[in-house]
Amino acid sequence: MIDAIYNGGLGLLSHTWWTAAAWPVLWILLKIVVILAPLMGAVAYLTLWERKLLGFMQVRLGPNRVGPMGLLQPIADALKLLTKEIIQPSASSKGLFILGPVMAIMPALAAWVVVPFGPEVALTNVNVGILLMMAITSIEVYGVIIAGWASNSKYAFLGAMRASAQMVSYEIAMGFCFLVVIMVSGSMNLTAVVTSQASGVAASYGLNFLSWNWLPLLPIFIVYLISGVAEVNRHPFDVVEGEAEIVAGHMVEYSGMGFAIFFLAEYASMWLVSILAVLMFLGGWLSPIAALDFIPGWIWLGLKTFVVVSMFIWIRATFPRFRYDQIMRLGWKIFIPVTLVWLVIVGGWLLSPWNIWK
Amino acid sequence: MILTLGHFLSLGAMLFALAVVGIFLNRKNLIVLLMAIELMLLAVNMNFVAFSHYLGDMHGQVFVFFILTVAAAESAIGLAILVLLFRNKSNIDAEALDTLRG
Amino acid sequence: MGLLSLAIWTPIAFGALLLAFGREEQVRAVRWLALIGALISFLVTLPLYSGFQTGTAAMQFVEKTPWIETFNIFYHLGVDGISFWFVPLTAFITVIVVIASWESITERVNQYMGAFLILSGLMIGVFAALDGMLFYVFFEATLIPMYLIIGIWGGPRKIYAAFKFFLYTLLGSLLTLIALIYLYHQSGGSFDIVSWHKLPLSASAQTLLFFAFFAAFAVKVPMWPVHTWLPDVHVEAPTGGSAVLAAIMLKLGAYGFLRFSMPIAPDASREWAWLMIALSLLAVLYVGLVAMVQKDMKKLVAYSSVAHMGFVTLGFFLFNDLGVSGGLVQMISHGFVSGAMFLSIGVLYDRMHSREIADYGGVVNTMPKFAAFALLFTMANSGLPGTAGFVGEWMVILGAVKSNFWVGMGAATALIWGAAYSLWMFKRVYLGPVANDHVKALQDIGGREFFIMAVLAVAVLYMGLYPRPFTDVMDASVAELLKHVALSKLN
Amino acid sequence: MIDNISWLAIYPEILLLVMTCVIALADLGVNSPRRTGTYILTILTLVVLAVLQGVYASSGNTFYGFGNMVVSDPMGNWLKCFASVAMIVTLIYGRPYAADRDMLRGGEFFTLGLLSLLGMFVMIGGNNFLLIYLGLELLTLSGYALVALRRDHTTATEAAMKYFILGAMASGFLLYGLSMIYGATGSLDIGEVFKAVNSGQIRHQVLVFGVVFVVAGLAFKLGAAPFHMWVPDVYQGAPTAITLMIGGAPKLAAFAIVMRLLVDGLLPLAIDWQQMLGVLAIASLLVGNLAAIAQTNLKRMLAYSTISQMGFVLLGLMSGVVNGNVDAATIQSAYSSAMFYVVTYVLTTLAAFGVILLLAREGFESEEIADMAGLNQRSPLYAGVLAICLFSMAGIPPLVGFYAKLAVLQSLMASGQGVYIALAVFAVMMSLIGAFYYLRVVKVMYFDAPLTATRVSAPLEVRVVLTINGALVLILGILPSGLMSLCTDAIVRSLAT
Amino acid sequence: MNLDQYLPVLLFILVGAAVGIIPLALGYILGPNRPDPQKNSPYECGFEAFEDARMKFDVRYYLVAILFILFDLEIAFLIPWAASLHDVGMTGFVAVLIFLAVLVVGFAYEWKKGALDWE
Repeated sequence: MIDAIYNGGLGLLSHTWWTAAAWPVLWILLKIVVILAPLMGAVAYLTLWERKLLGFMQVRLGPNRVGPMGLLQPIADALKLLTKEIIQPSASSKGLFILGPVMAIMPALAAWVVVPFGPEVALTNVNVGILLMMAITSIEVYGVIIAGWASNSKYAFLGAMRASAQMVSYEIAMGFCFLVVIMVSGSMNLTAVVTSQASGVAASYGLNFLSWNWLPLLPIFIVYLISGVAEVNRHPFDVVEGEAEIVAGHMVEYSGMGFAIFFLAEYASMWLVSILAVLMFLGGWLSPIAALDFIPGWIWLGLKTFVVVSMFIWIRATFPRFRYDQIMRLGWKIFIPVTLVWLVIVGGWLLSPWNIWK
Repeated sequence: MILTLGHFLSLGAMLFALAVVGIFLNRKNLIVLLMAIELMLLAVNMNFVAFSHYLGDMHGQVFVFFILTVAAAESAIGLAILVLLFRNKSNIDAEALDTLRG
Repeated sequence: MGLLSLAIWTPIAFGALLLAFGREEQVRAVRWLALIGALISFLVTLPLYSGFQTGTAAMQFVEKTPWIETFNIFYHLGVDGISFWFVPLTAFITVIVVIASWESITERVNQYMGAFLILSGLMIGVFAALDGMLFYVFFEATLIPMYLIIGIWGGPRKIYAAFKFFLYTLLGSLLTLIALIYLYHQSGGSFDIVSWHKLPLSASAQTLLFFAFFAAFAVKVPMWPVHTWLPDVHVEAPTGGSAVLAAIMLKLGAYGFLRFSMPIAPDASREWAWLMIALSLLAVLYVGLVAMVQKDMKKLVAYSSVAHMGFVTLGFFLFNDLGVSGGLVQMISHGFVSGAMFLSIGVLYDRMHSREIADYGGVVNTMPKFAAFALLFTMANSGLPGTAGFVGEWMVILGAVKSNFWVGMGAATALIWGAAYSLWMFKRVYLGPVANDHVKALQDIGGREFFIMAVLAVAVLYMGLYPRPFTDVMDASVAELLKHVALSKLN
Repeated sequence: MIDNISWLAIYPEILLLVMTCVIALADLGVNSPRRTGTYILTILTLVVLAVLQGVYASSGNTFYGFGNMVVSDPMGNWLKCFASVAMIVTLIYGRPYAADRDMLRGGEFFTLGLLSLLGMFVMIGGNNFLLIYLGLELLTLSGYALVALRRDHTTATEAAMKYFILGAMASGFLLYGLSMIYGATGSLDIGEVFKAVNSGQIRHQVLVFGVVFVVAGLAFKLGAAPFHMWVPDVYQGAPTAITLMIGGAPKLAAFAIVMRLLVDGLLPLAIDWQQMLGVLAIASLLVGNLAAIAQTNLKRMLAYSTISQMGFVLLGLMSGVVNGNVDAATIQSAYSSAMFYVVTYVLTTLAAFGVILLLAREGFESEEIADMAGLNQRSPLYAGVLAICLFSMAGIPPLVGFYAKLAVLQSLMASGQGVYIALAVFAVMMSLIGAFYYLRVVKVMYFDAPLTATRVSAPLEVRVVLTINGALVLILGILPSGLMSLCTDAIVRSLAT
Repeated sequence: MNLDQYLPVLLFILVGAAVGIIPLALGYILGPNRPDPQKNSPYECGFEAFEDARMKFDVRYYLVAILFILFDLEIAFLIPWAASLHDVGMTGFVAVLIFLAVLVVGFAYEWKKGALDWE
């Protein structure tokens, strides 16, 4: 059906020479909108869900005034921020000051281009998916550092330095996690990563969820999750914007929409990190047990991702904030050695007769 | 328009020339110099990748891999020296490198 | 190890030993060791004379072992009648210099003595080398000790003089190096000087080679107009340095003409003989005039050296028997005479610390013994019959007259000049009333100085009265050389 | 799997790498500021390496490993052997100096030294553009860090910055040239490149375009004019021990890559690169010698003298092929003369800097020419050693530098070409100028009165090695045959395969 | 060259940027714009900002950046290996072990040197 629409569109517009080129572009844009629209919705409502869940965990109600059960709260927030003044500090660098938030949100969204939502359902199914993902998400650091530099404020600068140092530190641990996943699935293609989890001893008994990577790669999974939290500067690794220390970190000078975009970027990144966790370790769109195969894959994917995201919030509600030196110590002195060792172990395992990923 | 080897080589040459010009004409900031050096290596990478692709020979791409690594190590050392220089001279102008002369 | 090797390496070994010897405290030991070394070095050259066969032009005492295989360079030694005399002469002068410097040198004695001994070995090496590269190595290596001798123990403008000496001579010899390498390739990869003699060469190649050699040897001789370094160096060098320089080092250049320029490029030599003769005559006449107006004794003797060496080159390029042997005899006699002259000046300088002629006068009154020797040497220097100086000059003049009367006339006038400036200097310095209190306070020479003077005087007189032993040795080689030079190498 | 011969070809490199790692880690446990333990371990490693390489080299075998990526041939092995020895000597000379200036803290002096040696090994043993490049970078990266080792020293960091910028640019040039050659020939393997170029089917312009950049890059690395700008600044600015480390042994490696790239790889293009080398040589001789005269800083003067010496090396390298005729004998004599030149140059440089290092006391650098005043009175031995070195550099017989110049001039003259002979005459005239400034230093040492009466003191091993080093300059001058035929033999064997 | 697959990447990046820019532009249009010097001054705790905020910063941040470059590159090196581990087999594994061993030496070195310490 989709092909028919595509061809129809192509036929409809292929009258002049440029439309033959323009239609595929339009088509892709269409698909991007199809991905982005729900994503933006999910981001918006994640803020609400976070507040609701936190409220629940702290035995209070959370937002409940705007709309039924507060469901219109995100829209109200958006409208409020939209009408607030964007203060541009006089000492700041004008161009960079605007570029900061853009650089923050752009990669957080663009990375979705390689995310598969089901078998063969991805905007583009490139062979180097994970690599591309790493490449695009690395750009996020630029948003932070540019914002901090452009603000020309000590808090912002310090926050940006901290944030970027933290992000790059955890990116290494994350990179190792990716590496291990690539090793076991033998491919950088995210679809292949998911499908490689569909088979295995446990899966042949119908217990698919035991064949997913999270179990054999449990340490890596845990490292990935924690690094993911640190990577998006969430609690308990949010010392970079720790209100008590350096106010809002690199975002301190931003107001109105500038601030909102950083916020959007953070939540979009959360979703991204979660869905990656699901794809790499939790079987993506695969159903946990064979008996539940009838439920469509995208539902499983959504469900799992939702659980992981909720876990982020849960962690926030549970743990106290880390000190900065503890954060760096965890990243460099614990995660990197652990992942290095696991890399070697998994490598040996793969070459041994007990390889379970053949 | 079909991209031929010539296009890539021209791009490489242009980048390279820009880098050389950047190194020689830049009298202000050493960071720009470091960037020009990186640009130079990227120009070379462009060449290697283009050749590698058109020759159907993987070695060129492997080379690029190594160049990237070395470029990273190089910029790490370059920046380290820059930091030292800044700490010693409180200045990172290329023109300020004038203690040694003759 | 052959005799020649022994002659070369004994002084070098002693010199190295002295250098390693250490510091100022052991000055006496150092002096004695130096003397012993010099004496032994001289003694090992004596068997050469007894073993030398006259009447043959062949190389004798030949030693030949591969040295640098890559370039086919050999450690190839040997002497013939042309080079023979310079071996003992060098060793002899070294002994004299060591004794002469006994007390006048007080600082860094071991280095001074060591440098002279090493220099002596190197110079013997130059005369004995039959391999082009070996020759060059020795030739150049002499620069280092001489440079240091002038620079360390020299006079007030020693640095200027040392640099001038070094760079002038280096400039010339570097061109020679090119010539040697060129010959190496022309001869198909050989540095053998004797085989080069037989190498056919085109006229243009010969001309280029001739001038390349000229560059090195003319500077060293020194010929007019590249002689300007010599007076400066002589004035500034310590007495021993001047003596060795005048007595031996200048001969290296003249020897080079005989060994390289003439036999290797005979056609060019003949073609350009007029130039050489002209330059030599200029040296003899013009430089003689210059010498006359000098106020500094050493400078005067230095210019006279230039003039005397002019006789040598003049003789060589006459291409006749008398001229060439005359030149050779002149070289040897000049070795004694100029050495003696400089040592005499050194004797005065040690006492007065002045070389200005004007500062002296009537020295004969206070130093009669010394004045007697000085008179003898001055006469020899001006070429009076009966002294060594006469023989060579006379032979050269005869040779010159034989080939061209006017050349001979020119050369003969030089004798008059020589007499004039030498004797005038003698008159001003030694004769007349005692000029001042300093002269009045002069002490006559002691035993050590007397010994040196006596030995030199004997040599000067012996050579002047009975030059046969010297010429006998040369005859065959000179004849052979002339025969060789007469043949064209072209076609 | 990888065959045994491949491993055999790189055993020394493996050993060096392992030992570097071991020393780096072992040094973490050393607390003494003089790092005696690290020092001894390093020297031991280097001695073993030198011996090992010597054994490899004297076996005279050539073998290729890892699919022709690496080559172990007599030329390379000798150069590696000499490089190891040079590094030993450098470390011995440099340690007291470095210790006085608190440069040993952290042990990087040794580990970076070893790493740069590893870089040299890889450069020398590389038979592939990639390997050569990696070796080169390993060497130069260590070099940058070494120059900046005195972190609080303004001139050192400035020198490091200049070295870095120009060095990186040189790498860029070299790489750009290599990429062009790769594109033209379709291979990174030097043997393959040679075959491709030799087939004559390659577009000449592309190749020449590449060669221009390669030569420029190599000229940078060798420090030949007009790409010499970094040399004086780095020589002067870097701590003297480091100057020696980057001015000594690496020249051997630079020579090796010139041989590998230009001769092994691009010999059929000799007629093109020769001219460039010729121009570089003339420029180097001119710039080096003329600029050296004006210097008052001894290190800077030696830097300019290095430039002029490199001019001679280039002359040797360019004289191998005459009119595009590849003749085995000419090639051998030319390249062996260049090799001999480089080896003896390193030997002489080591001793010269050794003396400077020795004289430098704590807080006093002794790098002005005037600081040498009256050295002969203070220490005849060291004055003698330095004088020997300077005379050798000036090319006065019977010192080894003379034979180096002789060999080069000889190979120039062998061509019989008027241009070459003219070049030889030019080179000779330039070395006359060179003699002037070398003599000036000798003059200061011997003729001037000392400014200080301090006795020169040094650890025993420094004195012994320095004496041997100086004596070698003289002994090799008197008996140069062995080293010369070694070089010839190495070149002959290496070119034969 | 076949870059079709990457066209969506490019477009998505552009769209991502647009998602950042458009709301910002809207914010500028819709929001009020009443600057005053107090409001526009950099945020400080109650006093005027008296020096440029782009000050010297702790060298450790810089160290982290350099270490990151090196480690990230090493990951980049390992990625192709990881993807083809099945093909390169034991030889490749051993090679990577050697590679990692050198890396670990470096890591241990900087650890012991205190490059990873923050207090």
